Amino acid sequence: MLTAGQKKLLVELKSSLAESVPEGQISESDYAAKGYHLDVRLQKGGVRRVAQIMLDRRFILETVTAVDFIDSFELVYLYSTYYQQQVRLLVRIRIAKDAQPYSVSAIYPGAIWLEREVYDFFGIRFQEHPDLKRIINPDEADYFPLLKNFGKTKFTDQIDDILC
Amino acid sequence: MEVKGSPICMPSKGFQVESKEIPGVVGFAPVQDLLNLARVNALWPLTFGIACCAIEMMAAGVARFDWDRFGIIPRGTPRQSDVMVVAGTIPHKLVSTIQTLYDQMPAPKYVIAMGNCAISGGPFSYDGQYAIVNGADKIIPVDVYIPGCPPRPEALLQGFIKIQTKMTKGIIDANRRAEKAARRAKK
Amino acid sequence: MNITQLPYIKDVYGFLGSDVMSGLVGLLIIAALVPLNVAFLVLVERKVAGHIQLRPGPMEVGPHGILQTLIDAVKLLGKEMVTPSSTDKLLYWLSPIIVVAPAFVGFIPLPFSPLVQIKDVNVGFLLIFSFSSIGVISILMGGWASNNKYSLIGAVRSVAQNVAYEIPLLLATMPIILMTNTFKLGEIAQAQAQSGLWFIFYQPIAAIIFFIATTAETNRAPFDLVEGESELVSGFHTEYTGMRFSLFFLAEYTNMVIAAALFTTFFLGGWHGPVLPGAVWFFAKTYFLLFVVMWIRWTYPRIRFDQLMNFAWKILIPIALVNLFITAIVLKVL
Amino acid sequence: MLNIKTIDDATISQRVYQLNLGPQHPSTHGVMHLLLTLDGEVVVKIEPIIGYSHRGHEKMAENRIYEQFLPNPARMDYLSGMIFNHGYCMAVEKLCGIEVPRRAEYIRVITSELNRIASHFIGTMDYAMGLGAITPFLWGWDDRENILDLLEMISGSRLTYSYGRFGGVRNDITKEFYDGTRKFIDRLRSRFWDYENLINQNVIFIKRSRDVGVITTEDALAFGVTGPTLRGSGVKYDVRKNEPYSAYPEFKFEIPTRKEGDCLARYQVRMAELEQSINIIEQALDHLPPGPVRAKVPRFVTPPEGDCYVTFESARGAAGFYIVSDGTRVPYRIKVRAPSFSNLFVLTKICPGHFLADIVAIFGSIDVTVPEIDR
Repeated sequence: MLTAGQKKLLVELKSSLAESVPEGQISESDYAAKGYHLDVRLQKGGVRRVAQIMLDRRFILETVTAVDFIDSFELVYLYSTYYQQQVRLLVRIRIAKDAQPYSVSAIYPGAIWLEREVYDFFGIRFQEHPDLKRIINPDEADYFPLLKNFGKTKFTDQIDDILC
Repeated sequence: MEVKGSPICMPSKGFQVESKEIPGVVGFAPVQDLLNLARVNALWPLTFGIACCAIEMMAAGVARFDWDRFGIIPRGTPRQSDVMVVAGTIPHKLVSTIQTLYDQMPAPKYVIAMGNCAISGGPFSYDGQYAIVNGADKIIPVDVYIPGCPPRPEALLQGFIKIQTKMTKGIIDANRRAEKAARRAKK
Repeated sequence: MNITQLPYIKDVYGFLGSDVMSGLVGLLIIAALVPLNVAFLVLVERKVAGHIQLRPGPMEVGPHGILQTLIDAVKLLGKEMVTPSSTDKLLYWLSPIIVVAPAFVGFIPLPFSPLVQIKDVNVGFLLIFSFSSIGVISILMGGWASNNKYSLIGAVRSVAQNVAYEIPLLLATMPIILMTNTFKLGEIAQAQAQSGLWFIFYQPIAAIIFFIATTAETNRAPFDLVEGESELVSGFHTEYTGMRFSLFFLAEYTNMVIAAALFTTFFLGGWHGPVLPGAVWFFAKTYFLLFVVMWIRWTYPRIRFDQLMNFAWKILIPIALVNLFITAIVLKVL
Repeated sequence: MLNIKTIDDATISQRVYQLNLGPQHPSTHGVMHLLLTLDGEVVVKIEPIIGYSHRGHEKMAENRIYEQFLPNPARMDYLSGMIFNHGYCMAVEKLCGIEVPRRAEYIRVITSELNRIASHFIGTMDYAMGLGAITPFLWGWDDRENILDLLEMISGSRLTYSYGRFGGVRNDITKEFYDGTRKFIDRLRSRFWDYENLINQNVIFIKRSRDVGVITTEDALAFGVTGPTLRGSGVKYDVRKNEPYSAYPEFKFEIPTRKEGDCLARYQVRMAELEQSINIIEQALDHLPPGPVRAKVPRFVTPPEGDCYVTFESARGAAGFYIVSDGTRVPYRIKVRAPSFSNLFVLTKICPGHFLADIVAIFGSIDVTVPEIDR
């Protein structure tokens, strides 16, 4: 039940994203079930190119976060706009555990803190970030808490003992 | 068990304050009592709210549960406050701040650990927890614990009253003297 | 006129009736009156604040919380006198003492009633203002000595504020001096009693400026930037504990009483009143003014520092000058 | 405002000193540490240091089943605890595809709007207290206590609610709650006249708030600012209207905005939102549908593999839950989008050039809750 304006914007977005990030797979997802309209999966890079397109279309960068899939990280960027139609876009990129992605803080100043938080919890170092240091955990902390191998994480096979 | 009419925060029947005689305590009783009475009726807490319990502490200072009736004025600086109400969770980043604040407070000072987080880490303490200290008594000596998450403002007021009963019976000073004597004896 | 100037006193009591003795008795009365006054005022302030904020205020100590301030004082006496190591010891120790001294001196020339006046100093009005600026020096000393950034900002603000508001204060009282051409407060009150018309009707603008300037002078109400809790933690007395902190408190409330008493002497006819004896009228007017100051404190937020300065230099002083100018012309013509 | 650019760097370095509006300060609404670099009383640089009430919510989520994580959202933003609680339930319902009965949706809207009113009372009156007026703070709390009584009647707690469940709410609202809310709404309408006289037309309040801390729409866009702080700068963005969720499409209400973008505009937006919330509650109470309060849901939900993002309008802005599930009963990753996190960072852009007293005002007008920032 997308409105006409949203459909037009989505089509235009897909076209501009496709020609700027050719190797990315752009798929439309069901907003009712997923909460976002477009799911952009990038392969090698292009995070900053996508960010530049988003800024030109007056999207805001809602969150930058990461998910630790044991062998690799998945960086997730969420863009949404409120100027024209209400559209939300989820950009994901799989990076190796020791990869150093580029920071989008040059385009979105708000990303400075968001990326510092990702570094603080996952240890992902962003290149060209103005001052990449810990933001929430104590500065002298040497651990990255949200990694799956840090501390006690209940994996799927240990469900029984948490049945309290 | 059918509880009719007894207000929720009345202490259970088994609660008695045992004031056994502490040997070797020499004090000028009347002056000490007058000073204790004065300290009891003018407890100035340090406004140091960390999390949700801070909102209930503010609620205790507001028109409905007004703690000004007991002569309690919240003071901004540790220099002029008697009671430090640790209201909320204590992360590692805050430990040094709490300790410096506690040291800056002048001599007859007391601490109220308000809420489960300040007593034992509350809902956030589990074996994989990396961020918080499990309880305020691990970093500063605590006199009164107020359970609840967050405790109701009346519970905080009862905490203040409990500290008042402790102060007027001199138990806190006696305990501290007994500890000092024990430490000296051990040395 | 003073009770000791009655003719028969000197020869009947000999030395007992001499000026020196009356001065001593007067100082004793001040030493008793001032702390009692402050204790009462602090309690009234907390009660007024409570009732404005829909809550009862102190209730537990004594009947209806009357002894609350007494208990506060005893508790503060019992507190440890912390002297932080990084402070400038001498200034830190001296500043609370110097802040209280001028507050006591201010009571000498105040004409409580035709007979009751400690010493009708012939430069009474100048005496009070000059001593009040000594109080500012001690605040600066206290703020500087406690080696704490917040208190330094508070102290520097208090100096700028008092300098800015001393001028409109004096300019506002000049028309009164022109009208009664005397500095003696007793005679000013006497002039209003004889003419029956209080000076507030002659000089409404001067009265308003005087009231605003004294509220700012005593760091009260919307001008309490020196001890602004929400910005500077506790302003200049952040590092003071126990009895030293209460001395600052004592000085602040005494200055408030002197300011209100001056307003009643200059504009509300001092002890002049129809039926009741003089002193009752004097204290009634003074305490009503103090209630107004407290009432303002609990309704208005604090103004910013540059607004404070602009208000004094750009608005109050020009108006005070114009008012003085007009009074001079009118007096010349009449 | 003093123009910082005119002072060249050489002189700045001598006259500048650092002041800690430290973790413990009367007007930092919790343990927020603002490291100010001051030149005299004018702020040259401001750096908020956070993390003083970090409790590791997201790490806890990874070793608890979905039901066990229910109490946590309310403890993140405890001023709008009910809204966060319902938000988390909505996120899991969207993930598992659970259908919520209409009566439960209405009850969720009523309790969320009551909680929003209570949170705005603290936001606005704490701002007024930052300026030095203490009486409005106590008047605002007086009204807030009535709301807390109402919400305590049905949910049992005053601040940190666990009233929402997957598929609806814990229990139905009682007749007492229904009449209590009606009475409360009438009383609140009569109280607006008091606030109008005490604060809104207070000359000093206006002079202290006008043209202080102006956030332009460009800054708001670049920093991801949402909520009343954004609506104060003239952008009409409210998740309840732009991305209608729960039962909000069935109610008629407008989104108050102001163009100036200064502290006063943000204050007026919050006060205007009180009236809108009352309208919503009244409409919801009038058309409260009968029916069950909770859908048939298995005792432990097991969402399918995949991820989903749900956003909702908390009192501070567009909050959101991004849940990644690996098909088991333990969430693989829960990311909470805290609106205060982005709203706070805009301070570094707008504060230089203001006075120390303004910093307290701007920080109060942005109305952040610290545990929501630190999570």
